[in-house]
Amino acid sequence: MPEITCREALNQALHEEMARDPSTFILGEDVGLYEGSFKVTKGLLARFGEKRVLDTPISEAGIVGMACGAAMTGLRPIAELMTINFAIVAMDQIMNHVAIVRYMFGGQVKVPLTIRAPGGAGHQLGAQHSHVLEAIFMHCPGLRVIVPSFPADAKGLLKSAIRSDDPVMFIEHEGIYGVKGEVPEDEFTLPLGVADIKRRGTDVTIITLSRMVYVCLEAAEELAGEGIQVEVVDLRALNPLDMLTVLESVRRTHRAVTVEESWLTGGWGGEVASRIMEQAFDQMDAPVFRLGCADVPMPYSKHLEQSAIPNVRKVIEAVRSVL
Amino acid sequence: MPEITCREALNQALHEEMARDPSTFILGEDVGLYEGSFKVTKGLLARFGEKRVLDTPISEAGIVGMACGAAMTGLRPIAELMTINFAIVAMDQIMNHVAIVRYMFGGQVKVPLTIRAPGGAGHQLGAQHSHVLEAIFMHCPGLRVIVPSFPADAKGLLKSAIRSDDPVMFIEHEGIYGVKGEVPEDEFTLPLGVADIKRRGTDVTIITLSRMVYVCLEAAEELAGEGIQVEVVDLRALNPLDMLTVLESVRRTHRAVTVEESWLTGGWGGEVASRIMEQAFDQMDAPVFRLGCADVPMPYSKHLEQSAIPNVRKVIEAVRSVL
Amino acid sequence: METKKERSLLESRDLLGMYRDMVRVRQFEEACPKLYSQGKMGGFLHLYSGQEAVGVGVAHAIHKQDYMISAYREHGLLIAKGGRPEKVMAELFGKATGVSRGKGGSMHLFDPELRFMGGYGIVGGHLPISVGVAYSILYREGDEVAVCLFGDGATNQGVFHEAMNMAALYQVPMIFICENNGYGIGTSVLRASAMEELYKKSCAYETPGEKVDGMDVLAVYETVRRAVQRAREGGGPSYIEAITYRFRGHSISDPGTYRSEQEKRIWQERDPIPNFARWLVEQGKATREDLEKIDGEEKDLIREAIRFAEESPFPDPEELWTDVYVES
Amino acid sequence: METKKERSLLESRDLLGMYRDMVRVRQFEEACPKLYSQGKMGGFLHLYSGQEAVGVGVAHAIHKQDYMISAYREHGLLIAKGGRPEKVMAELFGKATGVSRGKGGSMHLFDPELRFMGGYGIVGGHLPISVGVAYSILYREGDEVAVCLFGDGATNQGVFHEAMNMAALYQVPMIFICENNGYGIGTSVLRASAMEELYKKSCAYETPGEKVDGMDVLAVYETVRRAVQRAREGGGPSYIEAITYRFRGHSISDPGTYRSEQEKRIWQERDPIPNFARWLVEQGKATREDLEKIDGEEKDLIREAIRFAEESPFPDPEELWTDVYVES
Ligand SMILES: Cc1ncc(C[n+]2csc(CCOP(=O)(O)OP(=O)(O)O)c2C)c(N)n1
Ligand SMILES: Cc1ncc(C[n+]2csc(CCOP(=O)(O)OP(=O)(O)O)c2C)c(N)n1
Ligand SMILES: [Mg+2]
Ligand SMILES: [Mg+2]
Repeated sequence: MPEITCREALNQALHEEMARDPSTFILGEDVGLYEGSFKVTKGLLARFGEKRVLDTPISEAGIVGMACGAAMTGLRPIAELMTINFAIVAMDQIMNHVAIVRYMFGGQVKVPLTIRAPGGAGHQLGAQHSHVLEAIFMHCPGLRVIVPSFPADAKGLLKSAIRSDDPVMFIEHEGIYGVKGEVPEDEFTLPLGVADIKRRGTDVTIITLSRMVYVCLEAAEELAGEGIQVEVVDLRALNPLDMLTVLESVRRTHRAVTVEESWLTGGWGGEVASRIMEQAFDQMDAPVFRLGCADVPMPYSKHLEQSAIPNVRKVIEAVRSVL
Repeated sequence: MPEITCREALNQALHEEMARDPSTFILGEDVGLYEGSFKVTKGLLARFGEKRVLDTPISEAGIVGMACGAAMTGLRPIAELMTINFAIVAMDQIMNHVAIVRYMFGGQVKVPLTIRAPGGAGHQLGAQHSHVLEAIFMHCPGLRVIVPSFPADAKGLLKSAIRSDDPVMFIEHEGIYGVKGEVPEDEFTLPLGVADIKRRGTDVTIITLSRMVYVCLEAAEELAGEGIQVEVVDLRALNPLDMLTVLESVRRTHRAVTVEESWLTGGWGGEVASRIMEQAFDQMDAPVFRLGCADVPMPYSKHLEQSAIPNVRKVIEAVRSVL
Repeated sequence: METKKERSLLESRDLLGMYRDMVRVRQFEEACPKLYSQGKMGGFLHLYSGQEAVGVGVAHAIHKQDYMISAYREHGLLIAKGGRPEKVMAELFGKATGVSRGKGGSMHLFDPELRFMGGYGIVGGHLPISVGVAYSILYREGDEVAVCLFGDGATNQGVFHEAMNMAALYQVPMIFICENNGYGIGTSVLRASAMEELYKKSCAYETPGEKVDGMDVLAVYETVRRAVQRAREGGGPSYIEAITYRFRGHSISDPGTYRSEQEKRIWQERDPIPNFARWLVEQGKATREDLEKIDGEEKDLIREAIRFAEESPFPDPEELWTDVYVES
Repeated sequence: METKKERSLLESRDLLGMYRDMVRVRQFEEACPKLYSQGKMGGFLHLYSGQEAVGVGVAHAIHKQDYMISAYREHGLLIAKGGRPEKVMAELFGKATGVSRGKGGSMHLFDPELRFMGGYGIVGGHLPISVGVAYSILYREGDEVAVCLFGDGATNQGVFHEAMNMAALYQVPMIFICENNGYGIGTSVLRASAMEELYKKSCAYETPGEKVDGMDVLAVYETVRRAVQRAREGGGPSYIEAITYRFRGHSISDPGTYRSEQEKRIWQERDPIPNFARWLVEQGKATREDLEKIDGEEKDLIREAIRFAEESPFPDPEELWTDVYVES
C-alpha cells in the first residue's frame, strides 16, 4: 500500500465522494480559490466548479445554517470550518439546529451534513485558537462525532461521514495533517463508531483518539521496553461510542487510562471512565486514570503550552499509576 | 424566617446588590420596562433608571460581549439571558471571551460579570428551549457555574456571584421560581462552591443540584419509609466543585448516585462519578449510578417529555440499583 | 404598492380563497386559548391573530412547490400554505397525528409535502437555513423560490446580517419577509433597532427592500408576487417589511400591558379580515352571504380539527428514542 | 477628506511623531519574519506592514486615556498607541516580560495602562466587547472615546451587526474603524461582501459612515479626529472604512499567491511611509537628514527590543495555573 499523508488521504476522500455523488458540495472560508487554509480542499474548485465549491464570507453561523438548509432539501453538503474553534461561533446552528431538526420535526427530514474542521492544540495559537471541543459535541444528541488518527482511518471515515444521512462533526487534528501512513488504493469506507485497537497489550488499556493515539503508541513502545504491555484503543469516534471494544479490552487488562486533549474536567474521559466502572466495576483492579489537558485557557508561551497538553512522559506516568 | 419564593429571593438579591454597588448594572432582553420575562427584575428600572437597567435588542452575543467589555473596564454587569438556551447563540462570547480574557492577557484584567439565566426542562417547550447546559460551562476553565435550588441559596449565591471578580454563569431553574422557602431577612451571602447537605443519610449519597434537589428529597422521603436512609448533597455549584463534601459523604455511605437534568452522556455526572472513583475507589461498594436526561432532543408531547427527565420513581430505582 | 389594475386581475375565486384562508387562521388561533387553559396544549403558544393578511398574502403569491420557512409564530403560515388544521391542532395537542408527530409542538410545525420547512424557536436561527434552502434550488437549477418569515426583533440578530449577505452574494431565489408587528415581546421596534424603518436594513447588502401594509392582504400579495417573479427570473433575493400587529400578547402567558389601549384600538380597526370582507362586498366580488357561508364552514372545520386532535392518540412511549438519527 | 488648512494646523513635532511611529511599526514588523524562522516565536504572526498609516493616524487622533481595541493584526496598533516595542517583542517571544506576560502571544497583546484593551483572534469577536468598553465611558460620564479596529472580513460576521446596532442604540462614544486591506486571508472583499463599499454598511444603523485613504496618515488622522470629536460631544458612534493594503501575506505562513504582482506593485507605490516622508520634505516640515536620523534611531530601538526579548526569562512553569480566576 502506498504511504500518503493524512492531508492527502482526506483530500482523496473529498475528491472521490464529490465525484461519486453530484448532490455533494463543499462550502467554507477559503475552501475554493485558496484551496483551504490547510490545503485539504486542493484541486476541488478546478475540478468541480464554483457551484459545488463555495467560498464563503467569515460567517460561521451562516455557513453551518446554510449547509443545514441545503441538507434538509436534498443536498449533501460538506461544511468546512477553518478551524474547530469557530464552531463555537456557530454553536447555535450546530447544537440547536443541525443536531435536532430531525427529531424536532418528527423524523420527517434528515440532515446529511458533514462539518469538517481542523482542531487540536499545541501550535502556540493561544487561548482562542486551541479549543478541543469533542466532549461538547459528544454531549449533543443528534450529532455524530468522528475524530480520526491514522491516514487510512481519516479517509475511510470521511467517506462514510459524507455518505451518512446523519450530521457528522468530523474533527481533523492539525498536528497530523503531515503524518504519513498506508492507505489502500482501492475504494474503501470504514464504519462510523467502531474503535480500532492500534496496539495489542495485556497489562493496561489506554483509550484515546486523534493525535493522542501517536503519543500513546510512543509511550506504549517505551513501556514495552520495561515489560509493560499496553493496549491502545483508538476510539476514532465519540458518537457512536464503541464501548464494546473498550469493555472487551479492559476485561482482559483490568486497568484503564483515558488520554484526551480536551480539558480534563468535563472531558470525554469522564464519560468513558464512568461507563467502564458501570459495566466492569468488579473486573477493575484500579480506578480508571484520566489524563487530559490542564483546565486552563491555553497559554501562548511554548513551555507553558507544552506543559498543559498530555505527552509521552505523562502517559507513561499515568499507566504506571494504575499498575 | 419569612418564606418567600425563589423569584422573590433573586429579586431581593438584585435590588440589594444594585443598591450597594453603583458600578453594578443589569442588561438583557426585556429586563427593564417589561421587568423580565419571569419578573425576576421587577422594580429595578423604576428604582435604578435606564442607565443601570438596560433593555437590549435580541442580540445575545452583543449582550454578553458588551457586558464583558463593561466588566473589563471597571463596571460590574449582570447580563440576563432570557433563557439559558440563548447562551448557545452567545457561546463564543461566553467561552472564548468572557471565560478566558483574564488568562489570555496575563492576569491584567478581570471580568466581574454575572450571566443569569432561567434554565431547565419540563415545560413542553420543545427541543430548542429545553437545554440544560451546566455540563458545558463546567468544561470551560475561567467560568464559575452556580446552579441553586432553595430560595435562600439562590439569594445568597446570587449576591456572591455579583460580588465575585470572576465571571459566573448563574443558572436559575424555571421550575423553581415559584417554590417557597425560608430566607433570612438580614443581609447575608453564601460562598460560591460549597455544597450543602440537604438531607442526612447513611446508606446512599445522592449528588444533585437545582430542581433535581426537590425530586431527590421526595425520593429520599419515600425511601426512608422503607428504611433506606439517603443523603442528598446539593452541589449548588459545578465550579468550584466541592468534592470535599461529596467524598466525605460517600466515604460514609459507600454508595453514590448522581442525578442531573443534563443529557446523561457527557453530563456532569460522569465527572463527579469519575472523581469519586479516582479518590474513593476502595471505599465504594458499588459503581456510581448516573441518572440524567435521555440522550435525545427534548420532545414536545407531555408524556414523552416527562419520560425523558429524571423523576422520583427513577431516582428511587437508581438508589435501589446501588444497594 | 399594488395598482387597481393588478388587483382586478385576481379572480373572485382567488379573492374568496384569500378570505377563507384568513378566516381559517383566525378561527384556528382564537380557538387555542381556551384549549390551552384546559390543559390540552402546553409550552409556549404564539398566536397569529391580526397578522393573517401577511401569511395569506404570501402564501397566495407563491406556488405549492415553493418553500416556506418561519419562526415560531407559524400556525397561520402553515395553514395558509395549505396545512390541514386538524394536523396542526393535533400537533399542539402533542398527538402522534400532528404535523411533527407530536415532537415539535406549536413552535415547530413541519410539512415536507407542502414544502413548509419548519417553524423555529431561536430568534433568527432559521434565517441562514433559509439561504441554504434557496441555494438548493439554485443548485438543482429549479424554478422555485424560498420565502422566509421572521419578526422585527429578529432583524437585530447577527444571523440576520449573515443570511442577508450570503443570500445576496450567491443571488439565491428567496424573499426575506419581516413581519413587523411593532414588538419583540415587550420591546418596541424603536427601543431595539437603531434603524426604525426596518425595510431599509437591506441597504447594507445591495438588496432591494420594500415596505408593505401588512394589514392588506392584496398589498402583501402583490408586493410578494413581484419579488417572487424577480427571484424566479434569476434576479436574486429581496427583502420585504410587512407592517402589522398582533392582536394578542406575545404568547399566551403575556398580558401585553406594555401596549396602550388606544394603540390596540387603532390597530383593531385595521383588522385585515373585516376590512377585506367590506372591500369584497363593495367591489361586488362577493355577497355578505357568501362570506358568512365561508365563516360558518371554517368554524366547522376548526371544530372538526379539535375533535380530530382530541381523539388522536399520543405518541407511543418508544417514540422518545426514535428520530434522533437516521442510522442507528 | 482633510483640507490643506487642517493639515497645516499640525505642528512639525506632531508630524515627525507620526513619521517616527510609522517607521517604528514597520521596523518592528519587518524584523519578525527572520525571528519567526529562527523559532523565536510561534503560532500565527499577522504583520501590519503597509497598514501603518491607519494605526498611526488613529493613535494620533485620540488621547492617551481613550480606549483602543483590535483584532489580531495589532502589533502596530499597540506600538502606535505608545506600547513599548521591547515588551511587545517579548510577548512574541513568549517571555514573562511581554505585554501579556507571555500568555497571549502575537494575537493577544494587552496594555491596561495604555488602555489598549486587547488584540482578539476570533474575527469580529471583539466588536461587542468594544461597545461595552464605550458603554463604561457613558456610564461613568467620562469624556473618553473607544476606537475599535477590525478587518474587512469582520464586517460579514453577525456580531458586527449586533455591535453596530447596539452602539447606535445607546449612542456610545466610539468609532468603528474597518481596515479594508482588500482581503480576508485569500478571499477578496467582493467575493465575501454583497456590499462592496464597506463604509456604506453603517446605513443599516443610522450611523455616519465614511471612507478614507488608509495609505495617507494625515487623512486618517483628520477623519478619525472629527469622529472622535463628535463622539466626545455626545454625538454617538461613527464608522470609518480605511482603504489600505497589507504588503505581506495574511500571516507568516501565507505566500499570498492570490494577489497579482501588478496589484502588489501598485500598492507598494502607495507605501505610506516613503510617501509621507516625501511630503514632509516637500512641505519643509523636515529634512531628509531629520528623517534618516529617525530611521536610524528606530532601527536601534527595535534591535534593543529584540535583545530585551531574547534576554528575558520565560514564564515560571507555575504560571500555567495562575490567572484562570481572580478568586481561588
Ligand atoms: C435567540 C433568542 N433570544 C431570545 C428569545 C426569546 N424570545 C422569543 S420570541 C422573542 C421576541 C421576538 O420578537 P419578533 O422577532 O419581533 O417576533 P414576534 O414574536 O413579534 O413575532 C424573544 C426575545 C428567543 N426565542 N431566541
Ligand atoms: C470567527 C473566525 N472565523 C475564521 C477565522 C480565521 N481567520 C483568521 S483571520 C481571517 C481573515 C480576516 O480578514 P479581515 O477581517 O479582513 O482581517 P485582515 O486579516 O485582513 O486584517 C480568518 C478567516 C477566525 N480567526 N475567526
Ligand atoms: Mg415582533
Ligand atoms: Mg482584510
